[in-house]
Amino acid sequence: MISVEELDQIAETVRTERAQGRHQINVCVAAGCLALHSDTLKGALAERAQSSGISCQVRGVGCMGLCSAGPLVSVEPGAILFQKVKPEDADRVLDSLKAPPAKQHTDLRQTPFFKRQFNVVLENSGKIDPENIDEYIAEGGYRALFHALIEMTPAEVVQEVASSGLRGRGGGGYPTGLKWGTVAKAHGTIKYVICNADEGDPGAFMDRSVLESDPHRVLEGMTIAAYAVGASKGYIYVRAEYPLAVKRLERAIREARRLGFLGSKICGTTFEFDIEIRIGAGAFVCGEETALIASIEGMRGTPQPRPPYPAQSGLWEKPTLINNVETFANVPPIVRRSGAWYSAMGTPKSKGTKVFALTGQVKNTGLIEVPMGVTLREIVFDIGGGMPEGRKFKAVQTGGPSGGCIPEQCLDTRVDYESLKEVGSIMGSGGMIVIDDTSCMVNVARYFMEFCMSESCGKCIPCRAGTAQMYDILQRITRGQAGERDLELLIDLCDMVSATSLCGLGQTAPNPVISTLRYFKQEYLEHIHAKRCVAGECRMAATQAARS
Amino acid sequence: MQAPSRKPALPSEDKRWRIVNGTMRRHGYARDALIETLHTVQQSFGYLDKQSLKFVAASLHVPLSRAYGVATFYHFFTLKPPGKHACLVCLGTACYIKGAAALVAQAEKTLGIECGETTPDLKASLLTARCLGSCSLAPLVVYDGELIGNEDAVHLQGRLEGWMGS
Amino acid sequence: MKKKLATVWLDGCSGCHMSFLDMDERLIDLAEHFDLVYSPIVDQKIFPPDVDISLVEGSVSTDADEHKIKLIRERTATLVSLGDCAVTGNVPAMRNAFTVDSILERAFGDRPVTHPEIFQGLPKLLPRVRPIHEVVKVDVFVPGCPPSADTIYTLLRELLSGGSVDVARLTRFGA
Amino acid sequence: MTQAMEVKTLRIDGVDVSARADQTILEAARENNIAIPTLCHLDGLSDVGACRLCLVEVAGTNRLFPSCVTRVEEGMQITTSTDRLQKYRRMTLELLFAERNHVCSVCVSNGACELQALGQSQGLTHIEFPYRFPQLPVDASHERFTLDHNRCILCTRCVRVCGEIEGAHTWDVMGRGEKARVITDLDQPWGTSESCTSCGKCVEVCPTGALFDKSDVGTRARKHPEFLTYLNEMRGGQS
Repeated sequence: MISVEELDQIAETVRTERAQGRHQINVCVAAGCLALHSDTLKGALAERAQSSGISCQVRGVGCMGLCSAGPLVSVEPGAILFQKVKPEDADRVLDSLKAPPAKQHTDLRQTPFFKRQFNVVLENSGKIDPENIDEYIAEGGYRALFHALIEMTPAEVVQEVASSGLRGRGGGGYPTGLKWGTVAKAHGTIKYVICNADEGDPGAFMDRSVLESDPHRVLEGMTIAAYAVGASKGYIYVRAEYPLAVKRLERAIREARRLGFLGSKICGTTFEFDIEIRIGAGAFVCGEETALIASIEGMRGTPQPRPPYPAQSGLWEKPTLINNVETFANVPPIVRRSGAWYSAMGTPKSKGTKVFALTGQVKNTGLIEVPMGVTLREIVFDIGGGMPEGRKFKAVQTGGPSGGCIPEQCLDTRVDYESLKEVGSIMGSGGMIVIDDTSCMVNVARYFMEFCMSESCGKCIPCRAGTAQMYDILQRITRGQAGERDLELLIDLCDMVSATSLCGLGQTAPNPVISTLRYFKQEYLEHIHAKRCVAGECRMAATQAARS
Repeated sequence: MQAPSRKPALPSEDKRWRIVNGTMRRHGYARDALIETLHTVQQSFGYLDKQSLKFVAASLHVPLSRAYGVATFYHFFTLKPPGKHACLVCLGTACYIKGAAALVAQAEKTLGIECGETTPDLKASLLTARCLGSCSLAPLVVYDGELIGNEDAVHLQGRLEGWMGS
Repeated sequence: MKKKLATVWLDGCSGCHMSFLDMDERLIDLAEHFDLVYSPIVDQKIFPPDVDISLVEGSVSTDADEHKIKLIRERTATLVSLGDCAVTGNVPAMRNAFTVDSILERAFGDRPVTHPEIFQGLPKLLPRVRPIHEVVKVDVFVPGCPPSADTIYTLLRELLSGGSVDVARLTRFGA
Repeated sequence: MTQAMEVKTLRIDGVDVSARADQTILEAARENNIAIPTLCHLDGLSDVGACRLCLVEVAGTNRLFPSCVTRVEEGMQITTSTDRLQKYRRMTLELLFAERNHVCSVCVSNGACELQALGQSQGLTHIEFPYRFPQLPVDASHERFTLDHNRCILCTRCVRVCGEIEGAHTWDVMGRGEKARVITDLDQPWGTSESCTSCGKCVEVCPTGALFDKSDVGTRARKHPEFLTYLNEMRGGQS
């Protein structure tokens, strides 16, 4: 068990080491750069440094954000960032410790990609070694937990989170404080906290990055939540596709237990809480709360009708708090600094910052964090650097299979829950995919419908059979086999499936169709009447008889 | 109330069954350990066959049909033995926008099988993923666990032909 | 003036026509209001223009059926899908889960063909049997296998008087 | 049941009704002779809210509520049959008819099928959606019963009755989405099932001809799910 003084001591030790003037070479070892063999690079750098007698510390750190330029290496002090570094570049990186860096390595952090961002959730990402709890502590980690457990009552913690205006970052945008309050007030002595790390939206990797780059932040957030709602057991439900995140979480949990941040008598109080990891097995629908609970219980991940809500009757029919990774990751800074500090950022209804995975046909792809309220144009054209040479912007897709495609004329839309909904998309978990004029929008709709159809659990009829019919229709349209009647049926199905499906997956499955019909109806009509795909993506079978 | 539970005997001398049993023991043979246990079976044996499903179901007191229902609900589990090599094409949105469909088509052509299948000589399996979360490297293919970003059809074909020739 | 009535037999068992004939003495009543201008039970070989009501039995299974139903649609004011084969595909559509080749092989594969020329000019099976409304627009649907004589009579009387027919009250799939 | 169960008053289709606080909208409606179509619901089994036919409108929200699992609340104003609801119900049924191969004319349950009857009562005369014609097997391996996947609508009544009433849990659902199918044990031929007691409850509760008794072939097989209410009463459960 650890005291505040010892916490200070750990932080001090880390800082002293850093202050000794030794350079630090930080190599990104999050999944993106790791896939480009940054672990080999890290080894090469360490080896070269040793053999040439250069005194420096080579560390693996979490995601630095600009994944398209990976593998990334940063040198501290000096905040110099090297991009696309190969093992044979080791000498060049080490040279920069002696002399100012070569011209081609101008400080990328002064570019719009970094300057336009504001980091809360990602404040430690790319700066600390995710496999070393001391480094998290050195950045002020676990202070919030001490503060909450020793100086605040559970009700005060709920109040602080409520006053921050934080809303669920998994996509729904339900006020986090309200949810916590409901679970806190729910009857029962046994309660659970679940962290939803089943990041299922294709094109989204925010949660993965947070878990891989700063896992303790999530554990701390969950533990504070458990204290606030009165839970003693927590689960993190992680996708099986994220083995590295699982590995780092396992290590983080072990370290947190060792220092008494998990287990019994946390921070010297009577509070008890522990966390278990549950690995998903590949089912998008398990991102839905009740399906996720069924999956933790070892069952098929089929959703249940709500009410009762998990806050009243969730895991094993006990009151259960479910938040996603990014939501929990926001909690420590809110408790540490105050809800008022957090709510000063963002728009009147959407507070704080949001992490996005910016990908697709845009120059700078990677992970970004911006204050709520920036426009999509700023994200795509300033931070993202606009389109690659010769490409023309067509739409930006947000919200994954539950979201929509936002066209050029709506690019000045501000990023907040309500504004994105108004233009026919949703905030979602944070996937943001830029689409250019080589993509057919009907085909994009077909892609998402295929996704929903095969991810439908099959329990309720509208989602199971409705998405299959919608997919068939979209398939006929992209093949030039559809008639006017098909379009009418498609529109009817959009309405019916969203109004009658049992869970969020079905209710939002028509969204990609609805939004592309809203902004790109001409493309649908051209496929149907002229048997023509303006993007040149669809192969038309003109001879097939169309339905009357 | 459950009667004192009898545990079925391990199906064979194979040491891997002890690993499977270890997972179940760690979870106190609770029914909710089904998915965790199936993960262990798949890690140990490469796939879930009927014998292992029967063993796990009996050990955890889960009805056979429920065990089978769970095993087939989740994409991650496979009931067929996998090939010696595995090619996994990511079909996430970013990969799709950047041409993953053409990669799938090339892989299907080269291996002569469809997604989700294994070649008859068990040399290679062709799989797809919903999203691997490395979208900046789109399109993405994983060859036997090795992640290759910005993949193109020519390189993919070469890689797969290498497997089939070996 | 009498209305022009046609009845058509596509891919079906002719049961709907049997049901039509089962109207018995009521046929005489109907004959006062209708001219039967085209039907399997009359001699007319060419589907005439300006037909008021066409009762179509059977599904669209061959290229000839498809050609025929399009012509009938052009020349008919009120097209009635009569019976389950026309409305749902019914029994003829049970082959849709299989390919045409595998069906022909199953039916004729092991028979020696002594006069292959007899196959020439036969209508070609479409890959998929379809209900009529998947090919042309249909005005009234009358499910049933077959729809009863009462149903057909009530329907024709209603159509004659220009009223709308609540078919679901009279019949259902499989009736 | 405790005697002092709270009573709620609400309005269904303009009729003032009262119901116990633990009752569902469906129960309250049926006690007052207000018909709401259902398919996956069956008196005596747990409710899953899956078929969406019993959705009703509640004043004050645009959301639709499955009446089989939604508890009554004080002052609720419920409408069970608007144009919108009727349209959705018809579409739901059409989706079912188009999903698999329902050929009423050759079905053992013709004339005794809940899907067929609902189709008629909801005014269906044809299916707008193209039929999907999947290729599905028939399992006739059991000595007394047959399972025809072509006629299965995945209501899961068989799964529930087998697990909840018979206690065998022979049935479950495998796969997901449009590929989901009911199975016995490890998706093996029914006749080889180790857990099946051949009690026939699944057959009696099946709303279509997907599960039928071989001796009923050629007849219009009536199902008798009423035994459920009786069994539950005798076991001391709620009606």
